[in-house]
Amino acid sequence: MSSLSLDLYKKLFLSRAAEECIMKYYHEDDMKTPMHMSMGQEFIPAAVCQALGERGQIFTSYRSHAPYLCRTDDVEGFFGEMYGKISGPMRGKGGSMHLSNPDLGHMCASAIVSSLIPVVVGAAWANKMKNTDKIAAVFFGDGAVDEGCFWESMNISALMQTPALFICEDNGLAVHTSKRQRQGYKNLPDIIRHFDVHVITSKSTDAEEIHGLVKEAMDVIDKTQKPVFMHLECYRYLEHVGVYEDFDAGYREKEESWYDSGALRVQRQRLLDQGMDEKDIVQLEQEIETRVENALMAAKAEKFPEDDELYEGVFYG
Amino acid sequence: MSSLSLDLYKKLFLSRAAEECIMKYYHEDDMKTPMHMSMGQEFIPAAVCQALGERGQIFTSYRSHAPYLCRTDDVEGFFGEMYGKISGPMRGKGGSMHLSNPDLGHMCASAIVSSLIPVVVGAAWANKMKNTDKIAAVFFGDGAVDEGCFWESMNISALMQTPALFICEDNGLAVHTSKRQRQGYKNLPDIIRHFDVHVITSKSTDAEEIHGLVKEAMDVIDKTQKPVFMHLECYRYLEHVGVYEDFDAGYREKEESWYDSGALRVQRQRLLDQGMDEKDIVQLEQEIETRVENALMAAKAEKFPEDDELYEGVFYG
Amino acid sequence: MVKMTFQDALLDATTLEMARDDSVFVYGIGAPDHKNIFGTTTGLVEKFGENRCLETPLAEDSMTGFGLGAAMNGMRPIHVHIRMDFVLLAMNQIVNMLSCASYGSCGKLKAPMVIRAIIGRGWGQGYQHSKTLHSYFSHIPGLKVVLPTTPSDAKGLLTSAIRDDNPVIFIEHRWLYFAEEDVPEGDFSIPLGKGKVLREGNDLSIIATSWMNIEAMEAAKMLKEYHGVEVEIIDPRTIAPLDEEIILSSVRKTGHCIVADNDWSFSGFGAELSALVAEKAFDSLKKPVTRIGFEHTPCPTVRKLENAFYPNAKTIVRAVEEKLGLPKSDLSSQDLFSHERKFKGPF
Amino acid sequence: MVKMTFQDALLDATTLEMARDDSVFVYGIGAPDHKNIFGTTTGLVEKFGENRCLETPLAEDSMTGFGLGAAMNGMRPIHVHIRMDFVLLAMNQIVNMLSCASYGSCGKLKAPMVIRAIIGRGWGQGYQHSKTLHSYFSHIPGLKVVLPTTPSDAKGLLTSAIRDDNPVIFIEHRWLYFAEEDVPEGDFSIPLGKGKVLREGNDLSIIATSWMNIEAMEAAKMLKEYHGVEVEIIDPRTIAPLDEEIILSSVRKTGHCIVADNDWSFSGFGAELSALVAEKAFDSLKKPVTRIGFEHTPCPTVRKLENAFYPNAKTIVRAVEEKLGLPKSDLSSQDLFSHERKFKGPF
Ligand SMILES: Cc1ncc(C[n+]2csc(CCOP(=O)(O)OP(=O)(O)O)c2C)c(N)n1
Ligand SMILES: Cc1ncc(C[n+]2csc(CCOP(=O)(O)OP(=O)(O)O)c2C)c(N)n1
Ligand SMILES: [Mg+2]
Ligand SMILES: [Mg+2]
Repeated sequence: MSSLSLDLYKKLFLSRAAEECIMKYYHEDDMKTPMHMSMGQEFIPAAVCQALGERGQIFTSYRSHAPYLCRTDDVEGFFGEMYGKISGPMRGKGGSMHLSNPDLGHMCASAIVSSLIPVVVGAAWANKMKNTDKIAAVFFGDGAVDEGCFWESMNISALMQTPALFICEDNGLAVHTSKRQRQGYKNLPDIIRHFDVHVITSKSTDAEEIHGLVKEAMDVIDKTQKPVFMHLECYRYLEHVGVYEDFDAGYREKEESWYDSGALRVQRQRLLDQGMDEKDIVQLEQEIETRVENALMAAKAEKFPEDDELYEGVFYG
Repeated sequence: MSSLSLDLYKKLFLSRAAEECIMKYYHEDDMKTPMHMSMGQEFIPAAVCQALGERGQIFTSYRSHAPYLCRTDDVEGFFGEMYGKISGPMRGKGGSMHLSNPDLGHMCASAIVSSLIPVVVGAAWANKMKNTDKIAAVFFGDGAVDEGCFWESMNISALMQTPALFICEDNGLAVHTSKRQRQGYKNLPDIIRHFDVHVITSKSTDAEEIHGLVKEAMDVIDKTQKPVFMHLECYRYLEHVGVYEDFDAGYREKEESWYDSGALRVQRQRLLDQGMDEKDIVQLEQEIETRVENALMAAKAEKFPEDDELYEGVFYG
Repeated sequence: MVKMTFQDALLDATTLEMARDDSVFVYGIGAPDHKNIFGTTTGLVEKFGENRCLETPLAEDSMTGFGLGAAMNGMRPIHVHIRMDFVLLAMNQIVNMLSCASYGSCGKLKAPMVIRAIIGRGWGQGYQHSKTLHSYFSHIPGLKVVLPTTPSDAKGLLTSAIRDDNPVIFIEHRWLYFAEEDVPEGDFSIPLGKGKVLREGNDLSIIATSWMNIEAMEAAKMLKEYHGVEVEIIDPRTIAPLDEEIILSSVRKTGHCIVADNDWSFSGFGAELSALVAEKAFDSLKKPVTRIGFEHTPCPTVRKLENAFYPNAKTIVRAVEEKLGLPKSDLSSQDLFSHERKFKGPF
Repeated sequence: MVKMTFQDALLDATTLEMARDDSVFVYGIGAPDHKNIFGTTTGLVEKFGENRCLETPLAEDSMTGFGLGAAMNGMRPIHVHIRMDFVLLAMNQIVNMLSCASYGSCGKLKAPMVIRAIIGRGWGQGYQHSKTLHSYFSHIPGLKVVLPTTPSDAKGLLTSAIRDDNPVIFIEHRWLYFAEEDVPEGDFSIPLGKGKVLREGNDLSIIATSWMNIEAMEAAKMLKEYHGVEVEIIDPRTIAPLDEEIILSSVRKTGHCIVADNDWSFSGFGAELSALVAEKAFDSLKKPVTRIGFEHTPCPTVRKLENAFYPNAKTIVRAVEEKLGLPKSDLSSQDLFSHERKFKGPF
């Protein structure tokens, strides 16, 4: 069995297990932070973070559970932040929408749609100027591309050849609004191809396939310093914000095909096909689940920040 | 000789004569308003305003001398505004950058690049809702398309099918900066074609040819209510702001071909070819020049607004 | 009169105006979806059709310009933003364009547009979902700015805002949405530019905006209970144009003033209120004006720090006690408002 | 010391910092063109190369985000805007992103970015090219805001702004560009957050920002000449963080205060100054604070109305006369500053 396959599965399972744990405890109302769940979309951050490894500087939207966990593996800090405790990387000041842990490669998150897209252009440009091997990558949705700053950023990045990785997680929805209600064009990647940007698209939910595409993107970046735009289709399992399904709200149908081709299922089958024992997989899963549950419990038990921390970090240093 | 040809020539000549008159008197420093001259680009507003006629609701940038004169024929008000006198349509409050005369179809101008593009989307939408026969048209430059709101507006207009006329006067420059230094793509119209917008392009300086294209645009709007994006190449004769040439500044070459194919020359020749007498043309030209010079002199002689007008119009009504 | 919540009152005003004038329309991200902007746009699509309650792309800047253009051509747009923070994307259109559309045409064009922006707090909003920013708009000539506190005011002022021929920024605190009171039925408007005495008293004037009026009312109860002090509470409601007279006459009567603005204090609207009172009621003031506002930091997410960030009724009680030289009362038994217990009244 | 104009001083500071620290770079619309932002970026391309003095597309919003990203990754960007009005396009990046980049990473990331914005007037700028808006920035925690008045301050404060690890909004009035004085050569910095006594006097304190300091200095001369009155002029220079002490001690000494802010008064930074003084120097004030600012209208284009729009030295003289109960002096022979003496348009 390939270590890549296993690593990807670990990331996928970790994200899923962490969010299932949130679903289990959220009703207690101790995690007072609005949850935008990654569930269903984990294969994209898992693949991206796996491929970028230590080179990745990750910038995300409010929908950042999976990117955070896949990049940092910091389940303990993650739950610390969900509970607003001092064990969170931001000591509770950020919560679910603002995960930031630059030391571990998850730079920051923004709850203003599309606002980190230009930031990553600048971050990538600095990497180019400073000749680092870092790759700045930003996750955003199909709603973010409606905003002018997405287009400005495509132009700037193409013009300046800033080696940024733009990852559009296209789940077809902005909150409850479909692309059809928001977009006056048919095919976004076809438009972006007119910019001096390398474009990669996929409809696959196979993390390993996406991983290969990210490796292609990294190759382009390393060889040409060209920005890369990845348009990746996916499906949001739950409501926009919150831990429940909301198919009864009527704004969309539940599409079973996305569950049938779910990345966890695909990747687990791959491990089996590669000869891994079912019981080893189960054991691995249990270990992860235990780790997640322990991290959540530890966060519950942690301290809140002192009131005088309010003023810490307003100015740097 | 066709009345269209003559009308176009009158508009072209009026704009040119008015700006030449500005050049003649500007040094006196009584027109205290920054002049962004239309010189060299007049064929576009002349054609657009001729074609739209009374149906046209014109929105412009600070570079609006020719659009204003071609739409309103109001030379007297024009110079009133240049001199900041009460005979200006804005009684001096607007100056060269803010010409507005909604009663005569020149709605308003904005000195913030690209900022009227979305406004015209809304204006066109209102026309559609109210079933008027007005056509809202906005003039903007190749610099304006760098701004995010241009892209947002293309999307919104395509999505909502607002029957707006977008006129990009592409003179290749934003102040002193060429497109190459600002744009990370090769061909703008090819990109816009991906939106649900009708695209028309031209490199011609022949006002009559452009007039035909605008008629085509109007046809599309009338038949389909689809927005139309016209990309028209042109050449700025003078410095970005001010009344002089600045080829010595070194940021661009003087390109003689644009002068050889200058719209006034082309259109004058057309009148001759159509059998109009040289001396009738000269007489017409002299009449226009006299009218322009008289308007300027009248503006000089007019009153400034009273200080208490300062507060008029802050709120409507 | 009929009992209505604040959000019902907003919906009522909107529905009535849309029925009265078919140039009125509502649009914004989420306006017609099933959550209906906290229920303030419910039923509009069904009653008035898809062209009068519009979903939009995510493009706050251009959609503001869109409203301006529609307004210039005779429509009366209401643009809704579910968070004030998103309005920052539209500052160019609001400040450079909308505010001076009339001035910029020498009074010939009008821009009758309402921008509804929701402010608020709680439950992990954090520093990107908690801004108020009314001072930004009140600073700009040509804009009117309204912050209603009660359901009746919400209805009456929104009606006037929609009918006004000028741009109006209409700011709603989401915790107020659950307030309930008797609201006049049918056609009902309150003129913009008129403040309101929310509570009469002779000992001290509190000038409060938006949610801070609720905290002030709570504080007033405690102050009466513990000290027999009667504070007067003034809600300007419209901050631009501002009803100076109602503020100044209260301060002239009481000789004491506390400003409780629902925002950061420094360089905010609270500064305007404090400056106004000290400049124009100088001789009546027995003590300097006290300003109360948010702590001068970005808003943290965790509830504990959020509670430290926002001032509340206790903050006001303490400020009054200090100003009047009263001993500190024991407030430990006083329960502060928490939005988990939805808010009913006092209005 | 060497004689330098304000714009030379800005260029000097920039050049020295770029030489000292190769993470510093300048960018903005027109930064490297032959007009060089009024000569404040002259020679930077030649000295430091095209990657350190960059032209940009017209995209104020994203280019601000660009700077933030570069700053997070160790660069020190200086983003230049030839008009403050254009910064309104970037409010989202400044207020929602840049101001809280450090807070939003629990103090781990830093955003050492300078945003230079030119304000000013004259020669037909009109309502879309004349805004100041410093109150907007000073209102937001996490931003520093600087408005230098003299060439030395321009150099010293820009140096500090570039070296600061936080975002600094640096606001330059274009009429100041022609001011000339002796400026320290070489490495020279002035700490942010320290005000300056521009003129000493015992009779009245004028707290002025940016260009209004020049008008105040002119007024001081007239007041001395006509009335023998000695006003003290305080230039806060940095308005966030604000040097409260220098302001308060002046007012405590003189007992009188006029605030002359280079902006609209209502809800502006002038309100903060007025409120501050009245709140914290209450007992020293013999009369209420007077606020001077622009007329509360969009700025008209024609010179005559523009002159009525902007306050000037005479406005200040009249305010002082009124406050001190002095007769109105005959100012008809006094020539007001006119930028034509230095400056011929276009732009
Ligand atoms: C500038 C801005 N406008 C509006 C919102 C409100 N909002 C939050 S999430 C969201 C939808 C974004 O959709 P998309 O970019 O596709 O991301 P997804 O939630 O699907 O991951 C909206 C409109 C916001 N946060 N920021
Ligand atoms: C938002 C904004 N940014 C910058 C400027 C400064 N500026 C004035 S004109 C101009 C160039 C615009 O070029 P283009 O759109 O091509 O119009 P042209 O002048 O060529 O007609 C710039 C950058 C501005 N007015 N508005
Ligand atoms: Mg989406
Ligand atoms: Mg151009």
